[in-house]
Amino acid sequence: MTDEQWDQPARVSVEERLAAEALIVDVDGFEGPLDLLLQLSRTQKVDLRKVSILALAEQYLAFVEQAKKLRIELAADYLVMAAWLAFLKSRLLLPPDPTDDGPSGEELAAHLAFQLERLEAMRNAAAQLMARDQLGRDFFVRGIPEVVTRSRKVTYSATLIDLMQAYARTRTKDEFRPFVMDRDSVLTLEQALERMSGLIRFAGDWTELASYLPDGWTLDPKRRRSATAATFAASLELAKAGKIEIRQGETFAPIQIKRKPDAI
Amino acid sequence: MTEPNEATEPEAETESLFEAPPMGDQERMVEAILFATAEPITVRELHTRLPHGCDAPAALEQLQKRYEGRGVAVVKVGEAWAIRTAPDLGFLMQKETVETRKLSRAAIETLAIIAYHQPVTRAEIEEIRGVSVSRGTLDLLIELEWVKFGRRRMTPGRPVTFVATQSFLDHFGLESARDLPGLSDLRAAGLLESRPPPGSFDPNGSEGEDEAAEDQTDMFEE
Amino acid sequence: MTEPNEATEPEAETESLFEAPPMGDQERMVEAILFATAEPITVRELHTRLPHGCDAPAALEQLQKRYEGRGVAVVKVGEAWAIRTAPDLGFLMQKETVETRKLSRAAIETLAIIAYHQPVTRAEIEEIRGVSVSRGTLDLLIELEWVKFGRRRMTPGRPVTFVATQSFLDHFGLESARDLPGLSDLRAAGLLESRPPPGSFDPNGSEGEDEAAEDQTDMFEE
Repeated sequence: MTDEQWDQPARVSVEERLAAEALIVDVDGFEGPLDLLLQLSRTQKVDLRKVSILALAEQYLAFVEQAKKLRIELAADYLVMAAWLAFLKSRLLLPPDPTDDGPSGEELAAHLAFQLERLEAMRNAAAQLMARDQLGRDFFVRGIPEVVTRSRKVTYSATLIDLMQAYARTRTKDEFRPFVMDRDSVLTLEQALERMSGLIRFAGDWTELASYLPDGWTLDPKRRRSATAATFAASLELAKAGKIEIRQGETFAPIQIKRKPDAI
Repeated sequence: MTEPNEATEPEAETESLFEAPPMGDQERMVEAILFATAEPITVRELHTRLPHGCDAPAALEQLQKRYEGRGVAVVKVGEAWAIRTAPDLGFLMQKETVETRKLSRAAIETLAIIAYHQPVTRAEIEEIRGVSVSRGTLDLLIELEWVKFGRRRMTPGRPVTFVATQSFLDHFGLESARDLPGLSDLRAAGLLESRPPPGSFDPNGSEGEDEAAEDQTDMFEE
Repeated sequence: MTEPNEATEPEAETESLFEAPPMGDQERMVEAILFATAEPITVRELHTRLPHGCDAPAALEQLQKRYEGRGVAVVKVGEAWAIRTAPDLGFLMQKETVETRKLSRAAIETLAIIAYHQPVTRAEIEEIRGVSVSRGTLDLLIELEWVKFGRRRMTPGRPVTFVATQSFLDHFGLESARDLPGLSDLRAAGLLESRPPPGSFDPNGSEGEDEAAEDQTDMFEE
């Protein structure tokens, strides 16, 4: 405790102060309100089963009162318990209200007594446990444990099917290649554009777009389709760039293109 | 090398397809295995290491008898077995004594509550102690390997439970959780029941209570 | 602690003011110390630990007798004493776990090529697989006893050849290497989708059959 408390003026009698100090000095040692109640109940010097909860509630409230006088900050849960005990005290003192269907004062008091008894029982159990012979203090393990060597034996498995598949794999490897678009029969837009940009300079008047298809791309239908599409797309690009004009007489009529006069 | 008089129980062997070693040899083997390790060894693990057809429980029983009153003892730790020095000879072992961290009162009480009430939720521990349990306390007990997580409770929020471990039993020289000091008295006095405060909303509900009761039986069925 | 040197001479006991514990207890104590100590312990050290007036050598001798024929033995290690596993039970301190693994793709392909093309040189295997064959892959196959060295090839450099073994045949349930499914079987089984590249060698086909047959006979002569 701090010096402050020792310097308390003689507002309280020496006797009272000593009694208060006995509690206050220990206040840090209490593990919460239940522990404090258990401690207080010992002053009744009776079997916990016969402890007077009413008297205990009064003791607790007196303790809290004293702590307040000594201007000791009590943690919130101590105050909550004080409020609850004040409520319990009134319940125990007043005759039961028949319209109230909540638990009676006696029931609440019995439960508190049970909690105190249980806490004490657990304290005793803990003490008995710690009083037992303990490993590393009273009895000991083997000092030179022998290492169990763990050998791991690995066996490999393979079936005839695995073998056949593996062999098949090696034999088909040559023909296997990663999937790529087969580009043999594809004329790309870039290729068409490059070709047309070169040719357009020599085309003074309207020319059919079909005549711009590269050699060797007109016979095979696959190649012709790809080349036509690419060339058409390229012509749109060129028109967009303002280098050529495009016209078509009617639906499905041949498309014709012409270099714009001022375009290079 | 073997002691012929030890092979007194031939019944088990005759029925086995594989010839198990005579009981005297089995006992020697169990003895060697238990001596070689500091950790308790389960019967199951003994069987994986012993030759086929051995009867580890029978060998353990004989071995335990053989070491009665000796400087070391064959002890049961939960489902496992170990050899430990006789507790009355601890005074000879100053050199081996392990300085254990002094446990706080909160830690000791929390440990006792977990051991006696297992499986127990954090809320229940707090209800019994009347204060909140700090994270550090449970962490410490888990770190010491005296406490571990148990099954989740089948109640709203499915809170995790805590149970005591085999190391806990080993450390306190307990054969099983049933042998906790004063356990039967506590149970008889109703102090291990979870009793909700009157009139309060009971988070465990009646269902939870059944389960708690069941769990406590679990513990003793092990 | 007591003076260690005093107790080394048995006569000292009789004159000692302190009553030494009975020999049976001394034996228990020595047993517990030997069990728990982290290192073999000398007689001198035992005396510093035992109560005044104890006769460690006598206790050790009794203890050693008691453990005769047991699973552990009291042995002298240099000047010190320790409890050790009986030498005939060392096998219990080993735990063998068998793990089954699938052969790697590289290994099974290499094995397949050797089986179909034997005797085959490493360069040939590499040519067929299109990648180099690691030393480890061949070592593993040799270690598994599925592949062994065959005759050297009578070509420049005299490269060593690899052939499949009898245990290879046993493992794959084959009577002889001739029973290996041919390429046409593989194709029928849907494992080979297209024809082999023109000019490639089909070991079970008509071309090269003579050579293969001849080589395979080699294999069974051994």
